[in-house]
Amino acid sequence: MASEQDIYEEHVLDHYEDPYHRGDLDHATHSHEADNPLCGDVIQIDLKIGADDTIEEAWFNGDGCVISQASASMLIETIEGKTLDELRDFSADEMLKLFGPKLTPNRQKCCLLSWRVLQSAVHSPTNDSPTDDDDLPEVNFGGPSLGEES
Amino acid sequence: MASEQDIYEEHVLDHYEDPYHRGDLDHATHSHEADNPLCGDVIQIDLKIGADDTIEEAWFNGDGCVISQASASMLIETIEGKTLDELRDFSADEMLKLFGPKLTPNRQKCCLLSWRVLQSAVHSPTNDSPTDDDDLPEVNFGGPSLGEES
Amino acid sequence: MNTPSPLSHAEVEKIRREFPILQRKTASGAKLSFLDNAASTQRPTSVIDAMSECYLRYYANVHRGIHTLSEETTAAYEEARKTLANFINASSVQEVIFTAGATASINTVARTWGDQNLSEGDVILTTIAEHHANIVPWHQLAERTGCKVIFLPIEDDFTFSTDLVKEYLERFRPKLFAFTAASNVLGTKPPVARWISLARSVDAITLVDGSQAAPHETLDVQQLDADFVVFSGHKMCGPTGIGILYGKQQLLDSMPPFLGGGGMIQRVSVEGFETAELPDKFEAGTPPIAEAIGIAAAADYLTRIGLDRIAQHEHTLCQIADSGLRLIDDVEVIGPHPCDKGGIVSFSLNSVHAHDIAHQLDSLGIAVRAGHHCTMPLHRAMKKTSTTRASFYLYNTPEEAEQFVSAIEAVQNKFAKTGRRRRSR
Amino acid sequence: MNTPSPLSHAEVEKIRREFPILQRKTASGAKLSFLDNAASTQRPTSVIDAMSECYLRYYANVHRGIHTLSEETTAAYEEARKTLANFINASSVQEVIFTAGATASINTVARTWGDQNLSEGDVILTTIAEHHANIVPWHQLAERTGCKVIFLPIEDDFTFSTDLVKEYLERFRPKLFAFTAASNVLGTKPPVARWISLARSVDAITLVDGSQAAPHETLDVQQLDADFVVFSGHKMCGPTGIGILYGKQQLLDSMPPFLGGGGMIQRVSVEGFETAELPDKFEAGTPPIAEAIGIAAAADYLTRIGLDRIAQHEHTLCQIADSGLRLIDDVEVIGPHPCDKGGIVSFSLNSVHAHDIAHQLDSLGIAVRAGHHCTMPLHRAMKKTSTTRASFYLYNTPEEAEQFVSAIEAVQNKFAKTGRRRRSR
Ligand SMILES: Cc1ncc(COP(=O)(O)O)c(C=O)c1O
Ligand SMILES: Cc1ncc(COP(=O)(O)O)c(C=O)c1O
Repeated sequence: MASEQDIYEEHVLDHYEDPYHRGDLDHATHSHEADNPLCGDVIQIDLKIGADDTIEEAWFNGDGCVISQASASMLIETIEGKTLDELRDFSADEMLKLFGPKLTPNRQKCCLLSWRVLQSAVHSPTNDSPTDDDDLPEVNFGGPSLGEES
Repeated sequence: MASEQDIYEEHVLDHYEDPYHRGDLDHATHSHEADNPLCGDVIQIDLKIGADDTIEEAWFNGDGCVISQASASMLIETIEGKTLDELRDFSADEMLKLFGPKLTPNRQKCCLLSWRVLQSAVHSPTNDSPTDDDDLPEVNFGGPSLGEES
Repeated sequence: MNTPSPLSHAEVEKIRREFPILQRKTASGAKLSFLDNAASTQRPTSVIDAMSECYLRYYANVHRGIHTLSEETTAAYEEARKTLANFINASSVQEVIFTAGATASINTVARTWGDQNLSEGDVILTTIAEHHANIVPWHQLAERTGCKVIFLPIEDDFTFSTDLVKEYLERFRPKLFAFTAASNVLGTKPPVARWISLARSVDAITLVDGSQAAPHETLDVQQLDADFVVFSGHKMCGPTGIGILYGKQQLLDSMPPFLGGGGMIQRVSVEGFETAELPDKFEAGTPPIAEAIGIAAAADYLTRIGLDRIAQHEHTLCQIADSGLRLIDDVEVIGPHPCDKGGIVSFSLNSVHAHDIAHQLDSLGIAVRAGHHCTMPLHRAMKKTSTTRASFYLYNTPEEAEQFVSAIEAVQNKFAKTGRRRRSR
Repeated sequence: MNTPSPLSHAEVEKIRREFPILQRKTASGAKLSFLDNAASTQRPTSVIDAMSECYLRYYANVHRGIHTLSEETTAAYEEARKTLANFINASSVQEVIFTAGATASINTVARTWGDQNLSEGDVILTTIAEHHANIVPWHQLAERTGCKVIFLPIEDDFTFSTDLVKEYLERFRPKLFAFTAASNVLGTKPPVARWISLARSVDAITLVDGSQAAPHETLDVQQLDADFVVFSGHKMCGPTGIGILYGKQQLLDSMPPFLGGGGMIQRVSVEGFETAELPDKFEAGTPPIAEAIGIAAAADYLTRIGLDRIAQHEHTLCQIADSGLRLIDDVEVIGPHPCDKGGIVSFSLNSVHAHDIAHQLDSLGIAVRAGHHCTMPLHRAMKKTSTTRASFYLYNTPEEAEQFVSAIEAVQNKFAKTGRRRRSR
């Protein structure tokens, strides 16, 4: 039932140690931060969304386990250049596929944190955001629920 | 664990069909009625307690299973002529012994109903009672508790 | 609907072999005939083994344990939830809450939805035939909130009048209509879907006590459109210590949590707490893990045989017992004719107390219940202090039903007055 | 007190054979080392068999069933209560209530004694190191009644100051002092009897969360003079789905009932109900029958080996693990030195997140817990979001404790920064 694969494969550790666009984005148009209180993982995502509804630039900041941080790096790297429509179609399953190694339900929660933050970020304009863009398409939001450990 | 003896032995059925002093006692000095709501067994006991603290006469009335009614008959037959001191020493175990066949805890409750009513009756003077007698000795009161069926 | 194929003699024999306890003898040495299934059923080895397996092979506490055993147990526990969701056709696994039993489930609703929504003068409608589990929590709620509990009476033929249900719903405008899908004494089965739709038309929330229904028929919660449904594991070939609370997601979401503790929170601080999402919200503390796996094995077992076939089998046995009893002088059958009820036959003898009947039947190997069966208001309404109940299940046989009827005649003889005289010892 | 004789190597090997699950391997193929006992323990075959026996040989519903199986089950169920009463030296079996678990036990007290006795401005004193099960029910009670929950802080050395307890008791005059007999994270064990007597001197009622103590040491309720004690079966080699609520008879008698339903009543009518006597009053519905028999088998098992010897064994393993960890750079042990704690070692690594530690240990066969262990307020007070916890029990070995320490070094190496560069796929 549990995975017998090493989830900490080279590619994952690479992203953990040398993340893509880790840091703040000046003049982000959209931004969101959330945590998973049950693990203590935190992710913040800053976006610059262009007039044509394209992600021009994306950065993240965060703290937490290898899975949460490496997956955030992979996500950020992937979404740049994508349109909001493309993002809407990016499901939890695709996020898990992007990450790579098969995760048990508990660790999927770690992996999906950045994906959830992203869903909220595109709906969270900053002060630097042009104000006309917020009739965005509903982004689907699902995946496993967060349970507490004993 | 359960008894393999026939609890409805001849002696029990005799008391059931031909009870001792079943009926009301005119001019009872003491009287009490109680039921076991969980079975529907009811027993009333009337006593005439003499000036020397002796049970001069005892009668019962009731409704219920063979065990509750036969055991009441046996109890009433036994206590006549006894003093209150002797009654106080008459324990639940002795009541069960008086009854005879070994009972499971559930049926013990049926058997002990009249015994409990008796404990209360000696503390329940009627209008016909001389009023000076109620610093009676505490009568011990115990036995299994009454549970409900499922 | 197609008539289900009946359980054959060979099938019943095969089923009986899956319940080793049925081979035993009672204290008197007689062969066991277990007719006390409405109180609690027996369970097949597949259910017992599923729980032992869990303990022997992969047990650890569930929920976010990051190690093999915990992940396997969590998967099995959540799989069990899925099995139960399918068993009652819930639209989402989040609507299936594991509790300690049907009683715990009803109390959960009373203390959450009830405390939140009822107040002085509000009405809860229920029936006079309910089990105490579906009465006492509402009495307690009435004590806390000042609401009132109204009891629908039973007709002389031991059925309910749906016209009267309608009248009561319109007259009392209850906030809640809580009723049993099958009486544990009479066997009476009201038209659940119809009652729910009547309740809906006066905006009453419905709670269906499925304790005596879930073991014997498909309770399709979506088809019934029930708001809450409760039942217990131990009455459906499952273990003790577990029950189900089904609730519509929207309702469950709107309710405050009940028990507080680990698992049901999202965040706790010295100031307060935030509640977790469904279903965790209503599952505080270490849940009944092995028991959830056990009730799922039971649901699988019943489904494999087919609930409709089980019901038909019980119905056959019930008819034998019921019609046999009605032929005996002095027997009063308490309940509708078998075509209107499940596998339950309650009765009383004018001349013999229920406890004596049960005791004497036991000496013949037959296990039945005697008493008020946790339905005192019903018994009082029927002017009875107690009744005797035989209740059938998939592993009972026509021979057992026949033997039961003859045994009642033997009991009558045993206690017949014969002009005995008391002799002092 | 005499020093108990330690568990010999041969004895531990014999014990291990009684727990078949210990022979298995984890997902990675490694041999299992189960160090997650504070979350839930494993159980010996004697406990699993006691429950299977019940289902296979004599099961029926308890309470006033007048037939062989019901009488046998009732006797076994009440015998189990007697075993548990002896286990904690209760003065009467009526003081031992079977519940669904420690969490259910605490909630029972909160919703009965709590609702009855607390009101606006009253204080409940507890500690910052409590499990959510001993916090959330009091937060909920505060919401209902307006009372306040005050948290006793922990000292820098992860112990409690009894002087501060005294000061808090005198300053806040709490109606209730609810505290754990052993922290499930720190392993810290306060002087329970002393705290109870201090509480008594300001007329505070005491509730002792014995979840982490009952499995490892004798909780003599009379000697401690505790008002309430709670614990769970699954943490002491017993089954899931059961716990104990001990209460002093006089207190339990004075409290209103909690859950309503069958078994807890003396009489029910359409107007209301009368409550049954103890212990039935607090056991509504069909109780966890097989589970009660299981927890009694567990208590028997632990008593046979000797709780004091078990505690000593754990202590030995804890010392190995604790002192080993303290030698590793970058490891921070969260908890007092082993002489002041039970068999629990929690820690954190500055450079590796608890989930990654647990995950990597699992691949080496070692099961530990990672997270906040249902103690968020404690973690916040310690400025940690999560920790990793190894917890030992009678079947663990010194070799496992040593292997655990080396494994932590391996984990550090695994996640050490090595100047990796991300390559796009
Ligand atoms: C100290 C403490 N109290 C209470 C509990 C709750 O026990 P349960 O989950 O069995 O109800 C636990 C276990 O998680 C615990 O460690
Ligand atoms: C109709 C009905 N409702 C509720 C219950 C209570 O179920 P439990 O005792 O399993 O909580 C029962 C069983 O006794 C029942 O027959």
